[in-house]
Amino acid sequence: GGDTGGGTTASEAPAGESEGTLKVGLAFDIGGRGDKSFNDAAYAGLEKAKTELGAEIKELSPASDGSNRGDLLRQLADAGYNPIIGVGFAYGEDIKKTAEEYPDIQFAVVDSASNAPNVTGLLFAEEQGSYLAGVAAATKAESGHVGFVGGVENDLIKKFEAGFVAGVKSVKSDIKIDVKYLTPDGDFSGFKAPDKGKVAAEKMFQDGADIVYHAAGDSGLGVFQAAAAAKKKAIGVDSDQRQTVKESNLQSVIMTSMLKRVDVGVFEFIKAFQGGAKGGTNITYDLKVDGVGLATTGGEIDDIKDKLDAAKKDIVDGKITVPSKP
Amino acid sequence: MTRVGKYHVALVGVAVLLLLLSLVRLVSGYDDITSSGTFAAALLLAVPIGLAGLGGLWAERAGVVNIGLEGMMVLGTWFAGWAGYQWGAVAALVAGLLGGALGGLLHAIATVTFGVDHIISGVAINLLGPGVTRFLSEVLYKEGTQAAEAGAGITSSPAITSPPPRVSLPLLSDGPDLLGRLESTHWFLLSDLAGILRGLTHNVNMLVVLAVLLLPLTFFVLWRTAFGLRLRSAGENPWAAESLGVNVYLIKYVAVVISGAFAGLGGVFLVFVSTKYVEGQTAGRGFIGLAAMIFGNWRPGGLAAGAALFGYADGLQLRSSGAVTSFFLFGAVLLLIYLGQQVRRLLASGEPAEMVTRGARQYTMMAAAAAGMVVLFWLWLTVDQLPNEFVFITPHVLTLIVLLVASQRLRMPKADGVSYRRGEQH
Amino acid sequence: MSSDTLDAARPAVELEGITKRFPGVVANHDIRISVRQGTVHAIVGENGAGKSTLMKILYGMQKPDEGTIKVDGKDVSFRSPSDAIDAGIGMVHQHFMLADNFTVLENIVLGAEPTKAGRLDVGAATKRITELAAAHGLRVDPGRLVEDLGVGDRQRVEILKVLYRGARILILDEPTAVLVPQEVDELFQNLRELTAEGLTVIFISHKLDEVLDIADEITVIRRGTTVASVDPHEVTARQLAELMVGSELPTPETRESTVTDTVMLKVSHLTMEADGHRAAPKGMPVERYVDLLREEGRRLLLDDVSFDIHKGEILGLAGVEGNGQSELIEAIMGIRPAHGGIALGEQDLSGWSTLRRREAGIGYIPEDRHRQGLLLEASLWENRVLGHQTRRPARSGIWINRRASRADTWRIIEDYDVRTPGVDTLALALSGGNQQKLIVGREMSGEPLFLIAAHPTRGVDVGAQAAIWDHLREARAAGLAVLLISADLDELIGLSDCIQVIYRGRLVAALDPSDITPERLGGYMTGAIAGTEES
Amino acid sequence: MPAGLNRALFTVAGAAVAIVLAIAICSVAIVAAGADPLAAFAAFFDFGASARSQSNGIAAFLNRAVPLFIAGLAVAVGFRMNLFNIGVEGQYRLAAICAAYVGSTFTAPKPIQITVIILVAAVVGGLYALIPAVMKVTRGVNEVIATIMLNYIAINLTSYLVRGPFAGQRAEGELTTTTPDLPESAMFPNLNFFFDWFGVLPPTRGGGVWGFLLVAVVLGLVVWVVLERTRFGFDVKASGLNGPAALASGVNPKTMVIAAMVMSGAIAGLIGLPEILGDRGAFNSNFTPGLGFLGIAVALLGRNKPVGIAIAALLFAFLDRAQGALQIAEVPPSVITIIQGVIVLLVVVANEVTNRLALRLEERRAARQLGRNSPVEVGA
Ligand SMILES: Nc1ncnc2c1ncn2[C@@H]1O[C@H](COP(=O)(O)OP(=O)(O)OP(=O)(O)O)[C@@H](O)[C@H]1O
Ligand SMILES: Nc1ncnc2c1ncn2[C@@H]1O[C@H](COP(=O)(O)OP(=O)(O)OP(=O)(O)O)[C@@H](O)[C@H]1O
Ligand SMILES: [Mg+2]
Ligand SMILES: [Mg+2]
Repeated sequence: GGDTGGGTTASEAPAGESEGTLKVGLAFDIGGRGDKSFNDAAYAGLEKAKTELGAEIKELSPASDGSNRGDLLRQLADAGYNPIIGVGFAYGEDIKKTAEEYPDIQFAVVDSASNAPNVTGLLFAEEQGSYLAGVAAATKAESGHVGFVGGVENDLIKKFEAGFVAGVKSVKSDIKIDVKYLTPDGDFSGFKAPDKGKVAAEKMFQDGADIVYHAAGDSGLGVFQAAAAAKKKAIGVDSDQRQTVKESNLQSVIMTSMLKRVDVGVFEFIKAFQGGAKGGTNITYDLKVDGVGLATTGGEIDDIKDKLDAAKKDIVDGKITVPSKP
Repeated sequence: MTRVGKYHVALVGVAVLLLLLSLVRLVSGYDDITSSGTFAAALLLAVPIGLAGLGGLWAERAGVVNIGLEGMMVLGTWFAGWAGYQWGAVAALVAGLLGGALGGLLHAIATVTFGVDHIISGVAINLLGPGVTRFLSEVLYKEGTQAAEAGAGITSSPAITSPPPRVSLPLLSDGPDLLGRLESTHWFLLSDLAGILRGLTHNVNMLVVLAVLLLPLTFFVLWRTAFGLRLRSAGENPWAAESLGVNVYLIKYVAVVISGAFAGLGGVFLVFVSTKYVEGQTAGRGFIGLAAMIFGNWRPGGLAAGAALFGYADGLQLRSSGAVTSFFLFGAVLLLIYLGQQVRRLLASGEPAEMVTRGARQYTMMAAAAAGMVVLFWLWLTVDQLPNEFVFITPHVLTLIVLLVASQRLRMPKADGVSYRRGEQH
Repeated sequence: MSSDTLDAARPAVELEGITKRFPGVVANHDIRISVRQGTVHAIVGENGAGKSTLMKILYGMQKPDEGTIKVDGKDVSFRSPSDAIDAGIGMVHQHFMLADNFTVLENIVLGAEPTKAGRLDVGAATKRITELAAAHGLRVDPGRLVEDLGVGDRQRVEILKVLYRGARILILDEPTAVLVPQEVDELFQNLRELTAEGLTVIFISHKLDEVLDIADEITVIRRGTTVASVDPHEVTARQLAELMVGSELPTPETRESTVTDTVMLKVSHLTMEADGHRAAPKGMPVERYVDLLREEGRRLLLDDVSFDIHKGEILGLAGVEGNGQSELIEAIMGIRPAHGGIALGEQDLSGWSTLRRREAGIGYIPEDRHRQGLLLEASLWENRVLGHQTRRPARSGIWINRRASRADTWRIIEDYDVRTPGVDTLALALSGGNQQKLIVGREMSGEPLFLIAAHPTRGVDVGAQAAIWDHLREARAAGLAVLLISADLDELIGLSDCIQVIYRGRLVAALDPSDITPERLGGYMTGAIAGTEES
Repeated sequence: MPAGLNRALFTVAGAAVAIVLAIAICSVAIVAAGADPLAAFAAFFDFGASARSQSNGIAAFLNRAVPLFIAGLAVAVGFRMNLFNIGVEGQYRLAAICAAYVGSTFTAPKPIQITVIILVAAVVGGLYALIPAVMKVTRGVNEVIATIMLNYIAINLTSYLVRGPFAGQRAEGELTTTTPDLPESAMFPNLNFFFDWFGVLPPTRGGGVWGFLLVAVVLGLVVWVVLERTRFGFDVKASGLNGPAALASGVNPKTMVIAAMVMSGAIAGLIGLPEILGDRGAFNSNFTPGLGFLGIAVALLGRNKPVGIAIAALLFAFLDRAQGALQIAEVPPSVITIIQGVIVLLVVVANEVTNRLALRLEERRAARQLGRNSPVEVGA
């Protein structure tokens, strides 16, 4: 195990000189490009690299069972792409193997730690962003009752839960938090089940919750619907969902969204690579570098901006350490 | 048993079930066991399963096993999403129906015209459904298309433009909402009844009403009309049907296409609930529908019960994972009732001669039931939160248990799954 | 049936130059038949002669390659049975065409349902069926499930199906194969009434006595073509048979007794419950347990059945189908559990598996060869292995000995005159008679001590029939004990050394075949003659 | 025997026609998608320009085929006697996690360690398949529905085990849940020396060409021998072709259901091992799902015979391998699933048609040899 567990942040990424044409390969997680979420955010970063850095890009989606992640990486490597980025923590293991096979190529993996000298781990402090979401929810929830709907009960989503719960409790320790996961780890249908998201959120709203935060992919749509029906609020995830969700009746229930700037991570990595950076470290996109944060579209959290900024400052300054496990 | 007898037994069964649910709610304190919210969720989750099951019923009553329901349902979701975002709910309904029917047509061509094994064809359709829809998404929803502008992605369509209307029962579950008030009093039995009724009548999607109506409609068509008789004859003895001038091929085609349309309708329903097509949203409901149909002994009523079981268990665990442990108590009480009945019978027939012929088997059964009861009761007392994985499988485990208890009374159409060729005797 | 009405009648059906080819077989070749209205017209011919094919053509189930069909003088061309039904033709098939899970009513109205406002009009249908049944003396209960009916009732349902559609021309393809003489008489009575009303009947049977009894005219078909048209008053059964096959008629008589004193099979107190088998409590004798069951009023499929079969003896078991014969066979074979004792020689078999019983020396010619006797989609040599997979020559160790099995299959093919191109041919490519000969050869090849022969010649033509009888007799002479079950009472009387009659699961009479007529035997079988034991 | 040869020839011809038709149908789809079908089909054969990418492609192709083949075998054993073991999916996942966990708890010499792991997998798979078998035999529960339910149960059970009792150590920042790593002695040696023999670069890919391929080949042979040559195989075939006849011939249907189901489950247990022992070295949440369902398609395509299943598995794997190549050629990669589905459908249709033709021919031949086709000339 080449775990180097570095704790540097993006701002410290080393710089160097560029070399020849830049050919960037990127392998998506299941769902692939066009998922309006995680994969698309990564692609946005890649596209930015194309326009701003003049990179030649190639992006591949895996088979629906995800059995060929490693093969995609190798196909990109064999086709001369360097660097190569794997999107999603599921790539961790395959990136490690491929990186060992192709020591001359630089790799990056989103959501997983560096595990080889030529692998950069692009990590996101989802718990920090979720903490802010928790603060916002707890402050806005008059009933003293909020909820969290997770798509799949895996460690990634649990980071969201942990941060959210910590954020809520930081405002009011006796506040009631409902937590529900739609499917267990390994069954990814929880990210694609709006009906289940709706039922779970409906229950929370019926029990008196005012705001429900979701980290449930497409199932979040159901959470928004439940919020709209109950005339309550919801918090989106990953991208600014008040903008990406097209239904106008749902837009208005999205109080804010926890942003996870995978696009920034991908772009910064490519840029750093062009500058000559080498892997072996993790780059954590946290509050400090605005790798995570809250969206302000709609202006619904403008009134508690001070409180949020204070919480953010405490985290950045290290006064608060947000747990990443519930 | 006569028809009246069966009807009465069913009524008594439902009453006992209600009583038990109410008791368990009181004892455990989980109001969600009979809350209107749970039953509304159960209805929402049961409808697509029930529609898939109805699809299975139509096909299998005509002698064609349809394991391809899942694939047809996927086609239904995609086409509903595609038409829905452009032309609204009615178009979504029609397109989803047609999409599913297309899958059914393919199945009919393979199984009826070419005599391909039904399971094989179904498996192929289950491969094709997701493949074709993914392909269509990749072509029609790719970046730069108009659809993508409207919010489509490879894994989802834009939202459908006009969601279907919802209805409530006036007075009782709307407006003054008498049922809702009764429910919130948490009285024994009365509130439970009110909760159930309100859950099934409050703010219900029009498609739910339609779907529920399809059950009696199916019963009427299959068991009360000439067409239904012919259709079922194709599943019981197609050779006899053909020899009486029934066009068995045509009947099978119609049945399987309708079957696909029902599965597609299940898909439409999913799309209506989420207001858009989401890749993978069927999540195996086609298979569950098939299970519900077998569970229901190839009959609409039983099928509805099977779908309701799945919907209820799923709805309950989504709303209140803790309440699921109460079913240990539920099971224990059921076993107690069973034991009580057995003991009463034993005591009633005092003759030793009777006892002898009962044999050891019965005592073993009773002992097992007693042991099971104790274990369940103990579990109920000690476990207060099951790991989520175990909560998720509640409906599946329940189905297995019910099948174990009831399976020997199941009766499938005699020529179900048989490759029928005109003019060839079996 | 008076001859003056016959003469006046005009042809109801005329078949002209009908030719039908199947891949490799010419089933019908230039067939010409004219059936006059209001008569019973019999068609006879050996198996595979093309009778059923011809009838299926007339009923629109198959299209002729050549030839014309005229019904009531008009040229017709049927595309499906419904066209034929419209033309007033109805057919009762060689095998029952009934949906077991449907009621009698549903079976009858299927395809011609009366409807009222979209609904199936059950009331009207019931009325019509009851009227029809009363008019033709065919008792049925329209509400009953067909699976609960006996063969006689089913036959009546089949006929009602045809009458319900208003058929004026009835085709009956071997309707009597499964009926006892009394039921046959009843059927014939019905047919006579029908013809008297002006209906026309085309009747197919292998039982030539019956044919001579009922027919007004007979057409003989051999190898797909009409060879003769005869008047039943002018021929004997023997002549008719010779016309069919062109050879002398065999008789099923056993010549001299070979019965020995050694008991080969001993069946004692065999009892089977209708609603699932429950083992008797330990230590309780079977007789007492059976008494208990009777006291409880349980329905018994086999009720205290006891008999012995000696070495070299053929025991005939007579009975109307559904009286426990199948259950008896399955109990002896160990396919269904039963109470009581079964001993082969000195060995007690009860509790043994089917396989062990077979290995101990029981052979089994099943009543339905397609259901229990053959793997239709497997080769002949594999069918030779079936039931002998644990014995030489089919087995060596855990392996199937393919070479030896093949060789032994060739032996059977030669010894039993199975007409086949080779041992790798699939069983379904053989005609029924040849399939049956293969089964007989297979069951004999294990050198069994005891053989169950259930309807060994059912649906088999006269030539093959004689060959099978010969084989049974030879084996009997060599000491084989045989339990013979047959619906063909001539066969039963001719072959058996002793006849037992089974009625409602009980053995009700033991008869001596040398002084019994089929009619009297039928009396015992139907319970018309009470079970006085004579020997 | 010409009869058998005839049948085989027909089958092959039918399959060829079906594949050509499938390709034609998919070409239409590709054209409709605005891509070039020729480019698409070139992509299937495009294993990259460099020697290394070619050997990687071959390894990816073979490594995909191995589990598919085993899955096909598992399904086929049941199908042979009309037992629809839809539960292969659950059986292999549960077996894989148990085997991976047990294998990680001890260290022994390679042959022993690997054998133990294989045995554990087979036993767990077999036992899990025993449940529906017993339910069918004792209570007559339809095995299709029982195995579908058991699939859901197994999938949830594995995800409980992998994050609960069987969870292993993870590197910091690693989010994939996993069982403990297997010791080196558990890893199955790869077959990369083959490439050396032919003077080709060995694949760099993960574990190279998985050595489990050999186990699969042996398994295929064993299954073939058992099904085609032994008494047990005969009983299976007889039960499948005609249940009542098998019963009357002394085959105990209950034993057969249990035996066939357990054998099917035991084989299913091995499906996950190539991946675990060849590459991953643990069971984790990236473990390939869905092979059980694909196995059904593969078995059907291969007509439930080992050789056919091998060909079908290779075909599926060949198509699956092109996932990346198609995207590089700007063709929607979902055409792979479409081709697979269409081929399964068309091949079975072709099977039916050719079967019928072959039977007809055989009947005709039988009739000709017996001279039954000449009607006698007799005057009326
Ligand atoms: N569907 C078919 N396909 C091929 N050959 C057939 C078909 N039906 C019948 N035959 C052939 O036609 C011949 C005539 O068969 P048919 O069933 O008409 O005989 P049959 O006279 O009714 O015999 P049986 O007395 O046994 O009923 C048979 O030898 C058979 O080989
Ligand atoms: N539907 C069919 N399709 C193909 N072949 C058939 C069909 N029906 C009958 N045959 C052929 O007819 C022949 C005999 O048919 P059947 O089973 O009716 O035997 P049978 O008339 O009882 O035999 P036999 O003439 O030897 O007494 C066989 O060669 C069989 O292949
Ligand atoms: Mg015949
Ligand atoms: Mg016939």
